Amino acid sequence: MFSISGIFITTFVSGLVAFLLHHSVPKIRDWFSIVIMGVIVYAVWELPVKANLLSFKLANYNLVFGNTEYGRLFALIVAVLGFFAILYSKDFMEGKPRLGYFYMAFFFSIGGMFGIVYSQDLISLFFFWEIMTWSSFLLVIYCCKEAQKIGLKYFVFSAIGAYSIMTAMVVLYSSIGSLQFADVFAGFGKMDFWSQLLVVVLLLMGFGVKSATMPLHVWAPGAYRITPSSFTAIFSGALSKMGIFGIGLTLFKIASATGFYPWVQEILAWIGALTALFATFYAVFATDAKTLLAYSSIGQLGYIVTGLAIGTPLSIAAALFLTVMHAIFKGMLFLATGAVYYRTGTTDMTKVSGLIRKMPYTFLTALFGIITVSGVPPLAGFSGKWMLYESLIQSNHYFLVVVIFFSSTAAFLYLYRYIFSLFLGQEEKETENVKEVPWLMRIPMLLLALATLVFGVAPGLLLHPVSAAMKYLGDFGVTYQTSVLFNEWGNKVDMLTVANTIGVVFIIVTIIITIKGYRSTRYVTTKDIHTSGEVPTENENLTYAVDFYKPFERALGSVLKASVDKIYNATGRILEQSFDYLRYVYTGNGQTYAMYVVLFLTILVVFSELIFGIKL
Amino acid sequence: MIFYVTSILVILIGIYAVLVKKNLIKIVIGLSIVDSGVNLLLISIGYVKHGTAPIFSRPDLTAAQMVDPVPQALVLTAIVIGLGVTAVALALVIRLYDHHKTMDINKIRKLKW
Amino acid sequence: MINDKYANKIVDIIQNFARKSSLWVVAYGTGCGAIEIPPTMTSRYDAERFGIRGSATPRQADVLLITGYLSTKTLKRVIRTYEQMQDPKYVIGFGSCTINGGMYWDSYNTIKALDQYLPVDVFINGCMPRPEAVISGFIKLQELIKEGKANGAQKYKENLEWYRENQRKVIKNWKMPDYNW
Amino acid sequence: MEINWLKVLGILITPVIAFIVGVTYGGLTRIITARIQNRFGPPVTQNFWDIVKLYSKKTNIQHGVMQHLAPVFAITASITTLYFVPVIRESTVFTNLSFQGDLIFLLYIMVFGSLGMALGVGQSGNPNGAIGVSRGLSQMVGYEIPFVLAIVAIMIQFKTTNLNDLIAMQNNFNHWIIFQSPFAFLAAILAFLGMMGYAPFDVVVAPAEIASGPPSEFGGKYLGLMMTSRSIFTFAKLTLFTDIFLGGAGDFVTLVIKTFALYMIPVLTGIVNPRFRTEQSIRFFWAWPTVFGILAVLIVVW
Amino acid sequence: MNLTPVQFVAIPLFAAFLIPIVAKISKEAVKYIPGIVFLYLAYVAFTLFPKALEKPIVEIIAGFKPPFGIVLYFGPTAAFLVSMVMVVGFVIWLYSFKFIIREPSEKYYMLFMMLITGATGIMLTGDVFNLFVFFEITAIAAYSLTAFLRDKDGAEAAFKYLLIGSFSSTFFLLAIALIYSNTHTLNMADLAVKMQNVDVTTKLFILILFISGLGIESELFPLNGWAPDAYSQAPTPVAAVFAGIVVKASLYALLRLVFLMFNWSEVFYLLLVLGVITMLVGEMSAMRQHQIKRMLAFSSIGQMGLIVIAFSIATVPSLQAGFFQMVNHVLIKSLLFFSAGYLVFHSGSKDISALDGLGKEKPITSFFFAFGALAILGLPPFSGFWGKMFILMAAGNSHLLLVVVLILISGIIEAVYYLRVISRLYFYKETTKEVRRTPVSGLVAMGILTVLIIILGLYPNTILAYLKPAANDLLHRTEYINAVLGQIHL
Repeated sequence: MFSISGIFITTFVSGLVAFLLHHSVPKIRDWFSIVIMGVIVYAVWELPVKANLLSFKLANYNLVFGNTEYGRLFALIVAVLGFFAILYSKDFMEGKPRLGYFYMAFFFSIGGMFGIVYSQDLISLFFFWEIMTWSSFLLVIYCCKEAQKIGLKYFVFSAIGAYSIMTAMVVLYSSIGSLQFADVFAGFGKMDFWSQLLVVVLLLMGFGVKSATMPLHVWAPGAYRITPSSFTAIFSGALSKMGIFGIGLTLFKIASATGFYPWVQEILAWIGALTALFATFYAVFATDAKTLLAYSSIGQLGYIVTGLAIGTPLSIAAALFLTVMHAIFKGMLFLATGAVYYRTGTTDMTKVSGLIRKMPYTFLTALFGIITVSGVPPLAGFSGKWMLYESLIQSNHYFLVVVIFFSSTAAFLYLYRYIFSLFLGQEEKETENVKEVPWLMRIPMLLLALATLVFGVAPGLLLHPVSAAMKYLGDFGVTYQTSVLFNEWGNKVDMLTVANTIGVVFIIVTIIITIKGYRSTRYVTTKDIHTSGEVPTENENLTYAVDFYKPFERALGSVLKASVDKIYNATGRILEQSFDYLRYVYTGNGQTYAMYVVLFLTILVVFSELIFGIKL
Repeated sequence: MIFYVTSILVILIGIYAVLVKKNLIKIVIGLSIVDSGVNLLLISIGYVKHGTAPIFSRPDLTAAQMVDPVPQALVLTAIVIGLGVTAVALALVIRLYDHHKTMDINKIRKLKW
Repeated sequence: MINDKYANKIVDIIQNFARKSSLWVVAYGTGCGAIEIPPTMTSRYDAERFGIRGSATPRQADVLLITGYLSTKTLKRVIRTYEQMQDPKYVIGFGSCTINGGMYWDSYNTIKALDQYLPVDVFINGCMPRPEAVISGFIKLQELIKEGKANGAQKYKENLEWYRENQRKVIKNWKMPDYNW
Repeated sequence: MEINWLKVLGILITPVIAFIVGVTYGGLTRIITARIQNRFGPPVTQNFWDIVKLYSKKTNIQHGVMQHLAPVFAITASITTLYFVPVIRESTVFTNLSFQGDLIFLLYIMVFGSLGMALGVGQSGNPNGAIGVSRGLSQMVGYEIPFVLAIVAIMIQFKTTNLNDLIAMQNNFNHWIIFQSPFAFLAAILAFLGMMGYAPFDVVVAPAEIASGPPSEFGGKYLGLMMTSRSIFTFAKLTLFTDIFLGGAGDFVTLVIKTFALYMIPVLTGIVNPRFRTEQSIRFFWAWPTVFGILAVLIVVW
Repeated sequence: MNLTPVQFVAIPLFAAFLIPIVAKISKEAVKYIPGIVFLYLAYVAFTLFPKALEKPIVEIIAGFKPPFGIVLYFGPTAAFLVSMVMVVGFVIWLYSFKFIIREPSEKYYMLFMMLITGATGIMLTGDVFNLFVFFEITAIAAYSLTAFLRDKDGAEAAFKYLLIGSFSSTFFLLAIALIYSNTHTLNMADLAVKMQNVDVTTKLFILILFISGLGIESELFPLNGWAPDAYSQAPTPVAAVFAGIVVKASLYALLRLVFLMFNWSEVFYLLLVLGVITMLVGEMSAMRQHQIKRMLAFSSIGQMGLIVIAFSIATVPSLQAGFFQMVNHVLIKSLLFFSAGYLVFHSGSKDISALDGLGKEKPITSFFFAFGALAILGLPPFSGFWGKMFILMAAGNSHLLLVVVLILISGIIEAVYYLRVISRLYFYKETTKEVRRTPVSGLVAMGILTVLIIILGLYPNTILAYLKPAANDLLHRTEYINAVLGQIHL
């Protein structure tokens, strides 16, 4: 019943059907998509775990698809997040143009991701990788004219990534003769050193583009900002995880037998950590909420990359745990930002403020989101961070842990700014009539928020599939109980005790402070604040939103000025300019062309010895 | 040998005309000269000194005494083709002159880059 | 619930003692008297002995000190500051200007009698009152608080209409939000 | 499940003790400050009466639910931190829950309160408050580096992340980490200055600049709760530092001596110093304290 | 009637001469003649295909046995290419049906049929001089078609084409002269045998002449000055004909001659370098083009470079890949030219900047263009993906990693300029103009191509099975020689 081909066909065909429905009966288009996504979630859940579920020969290559525990983890992320996003899309996307196109690209990218996680050979992985790339590209350029440049950048970088993978595949195929995972894993060790190194570097580069690892991240902020929020949740939550998926495969299934493996690990870990650090800095100074979240995503993915690169059982567990968590909380945050956009029409943090009383549910989601991102207990972000730090310390990466910790602390800055600028602060007149978003948009957000709480109290629930996935990656075992985390020195954190303590204290104190002086406590508006006796007028701007972290910026000084983006842009410009000069070869004069012909002939004749080795 | 040298010279003269002359008609003439040069070369390949036409007009003729008939056939075809090309070229030149009112190839450079 | 009355009384005594021994002054220097505050607070006279401390915002303050003459323009700000303070709150009129206008008795733009606009608990005489006088004024206030008699805020609440009328008379562009008790 | 009533007792009274000690320390601080400034100073109970007065305010205002909950977040964090720090070494009553958590957990739970406070401040809508939060968070980024370096150095050196293990290893005077790893202590104590927020690192509350910053819209019971939380938190932090660097305490007298000695470092520094600007403060932490931290780690590694 | 390969040459030629006569009677009827011809010939091609796979069909014209007579060689390669030409020709005819509205349309169809005659002749003939003749037929038809619109630019483009084309034929003829003077034979199979005895210098000179001559029509880099002009100024279906038929035919001729006579590794190396340069120059020049058809022309040059690379690697998989990419290029570039034709037609300007907002105005045509663009970038599940993949894998197997990288880089450049056009079509301007329809015949033509692209993309095995014999046929000359001359041991 639930076969892999079934999942593929359902996804891709419903993409087309949704497109057609949009042009015939647009009313049922949304519900159709929701139902289909629901079915797909169920199918992914029920799909048996088996390494070879479907294989056939296409174009001289054996294509194999199978469901591994590792792939299943990612497939579930994609499916569940996809379901939530599509549930959210119904109201969010209502009335926007080109909805058929939107749904089609949406389903195609989801299908592409399924293909990636289920593929058991590099050809089909690459095949679906490209499908995912172009369909997500279509969604990046979906909105407007401004998106075009960003989309192009996204595509170019994706292409660079994909083509690195392709080159690696070419090298692998020429030395192993097969691209099935089983053969590649087995045959990789027999290749010569330089090919091995080349393949590993190319693969990491290719997957690193999708996981927005510096210095290949420059596409991400723009692309995340410009896509419709319901897809950005997927984009950041699931699509970027495909890079992580690939890095995991590369490190543990392909490269682990090589001699340079520790070096690769070390360098990659540092790249991840520096990604986290710089992305956090950029996030702190972003003014657009979605740009901020985009940089935050880059940073979080940096942690995951570091975790994977370290390669101890605990760090892998941390990385995979954070992978799931990142999908959840970045999904939440992007959905919440989308909700703000839905009601106010902007995500510029200097323009919106004080939405908490108008959009309490959205605020709640955002609050849970930022607590999870920041890794503060008792929500689930903590468990992941804890495991990451412990594993880093115990594998003697002293300075790495400091860098990670530092960026994690700096993350508080942008997280606070995010929630402060959008939801807290002055209630402005422009947002007077803002209402909470419809229920269909609230439900996904709130469910995700609930998940962070559940996994926070009982990280073991999530560690169960994670450790199963780790079994696929290698002989990694990690100790855990439903709510207790252990590090490799045997120290532990009991999340249940923590949650209980925090919960009990919090509730008791809340009750006390609410009852005490309940009647005498009154609510005043945010205009009624201490302003040295002055009465603020309606138009007076009392929100502190511009240059929020100016002192920090001054403290950082010139660190911020370094930008790879500028280098890339300059390179692009110079290349394009030189291409422009190149085409002046075609002068438009027939005689010149004829001259080229004669010259070509002459050169061949004159240099015949050089070219053919025969003297004429 | 003289045939070869002459024909190559003719070809080179034609190419010179095509590459250097600015007038469209001269270029077309150049093309024709090149054609003629090539035809000359072809003919001279099949030429046998003091040979006769490749027809068994006398019973004592052997194949060695006749010139090679194949190049002649080729040249016939080539001449026809050359004629066709020249015709098309001249037609185009007329058309170009209609549009541009000039015969200078340097001034007919709207399509470039 | 043995004896509500006594229990309340004990609580009242403790609360009043606490209020008395912790007087946070919102620093609002209206007139020339503000210059007397620094010596009062610093080492020579050290008002902190009595639990008197400055506070930056009216939200946390207990005492509003009107240090000297009060122009009509400043009055509006003072009223707002006073209304932003949390109950129980006290006003100390500082110097003769707050009592009868002092040397500004015929000025067109200062107010003459502060207690027409705000409920003053304690007036401190002098032009200027020396720090000793200021401290004695505070001690007087503390005594009143201890006895539960410093109920200026209560008075203000009850006679709000009257105070408002007076305030509106002097303040021309009255654009104040309503004070919802 | 068998309930250890001694533990329950400890859980109930530890916050009370912490509060009393914290409040008393606060009073003492004010007296000491006054004496240094050639004043008499308030009575030692002054902070206590301040808090009682704040609780007994007749009216309170709030700008919304987050402001209402902000002090609750703060005190939750303080009390939870306290529970996970062993107050008295090897005592059943006063080790509370410290076996259930470790140092990294403590690092994070300590932020919980600040985060909650920051949210409340945000909702109060006062720009001064937001500026204060911005400064506070920036400064936190500053002092977190040396602190983490110090903690990492210690964790690597003793191969544990649990405080009880750390204390157990410092069973003798000359095993105290302050002597074993002096650079870690230096880094940590400099970070501690920033954490406590006394001058020269008091950019957050800076009363004359930004009207006391974050708490500027808090009054009455909310401010009272915040002050309570601060007292408890001070004690918790002091105990934590004592546990890490001074070998913990076997009884309350030792605890009080050690914590008071530690406490005096920021207080005395604060009295004699003016205020940094935020960026100066951040840069200060990134200069020498970080170098000390790196030295500490390097020494451990070799 | 007996189905023989000669029909591929004879019937179009016949049709070409029939058309002016029929035009006297009915102008409408003329339009249908090419369609019928293509349908019939496609039928013939597909019927003969399996036979050709079993054993190459060698047809002797006028009863002279080779090497004296003229032969038509219908091997797997030729069968494959001819079938491709017939299918594409049919689609192009379908598209022209409503597109060529300019009179005299019968001349268009006549020239078109002439061109097809020449192209199939090039693919089938086993005689070098015949090759030349067919080559010239193709060329003259192509010059005329370029100038078919009788406008200023068309004439200019056609003249340049003619100028360079004449060089091409001159070189070719010179080469034939040299060959004949040295071997006294013109049969290609016979030549392959006899050329071995010719001294190496002469051989080299012949080779150089061939490469220069045929390279001009195959759009190799320094020789392709005519291509952008001709593509952009010829009527749209003609551009598709150039990209899909003329260029492919001449490339086939070049490859056939090289594989038969000059089987040296240096030649392939030279071709590889030329291919890479052509590809890069083509793609780079296309980047900043202002006119859409010119951009497509340069893209076409780039694609030809890619195909030349594939062939010059000269292994069975690489030839297979080259053929596959040929098919891709024919299908996709025709689709792009077709859709661009209507877009240009409706926007009234050849400039890319005039395309803003046409996505709304002409949804279906724009969709086809976008589809083609995605396909030509080598994105799955379109056929371009497999073509590129096969070439890369083949290059990798021959350890040409640098070539792989360069191909991929050119792919990125390609992406940039194609996606810019898509952006312009859909996102630059929100027009509210009403939808303007494209004629059904055009849509059907594009639809057929689209379906073929998808089918090949999802299931490349469809034609892959036929490509291997084709590759073998081209790569191993022994079979060719044996088939034509009987068993001769080299």
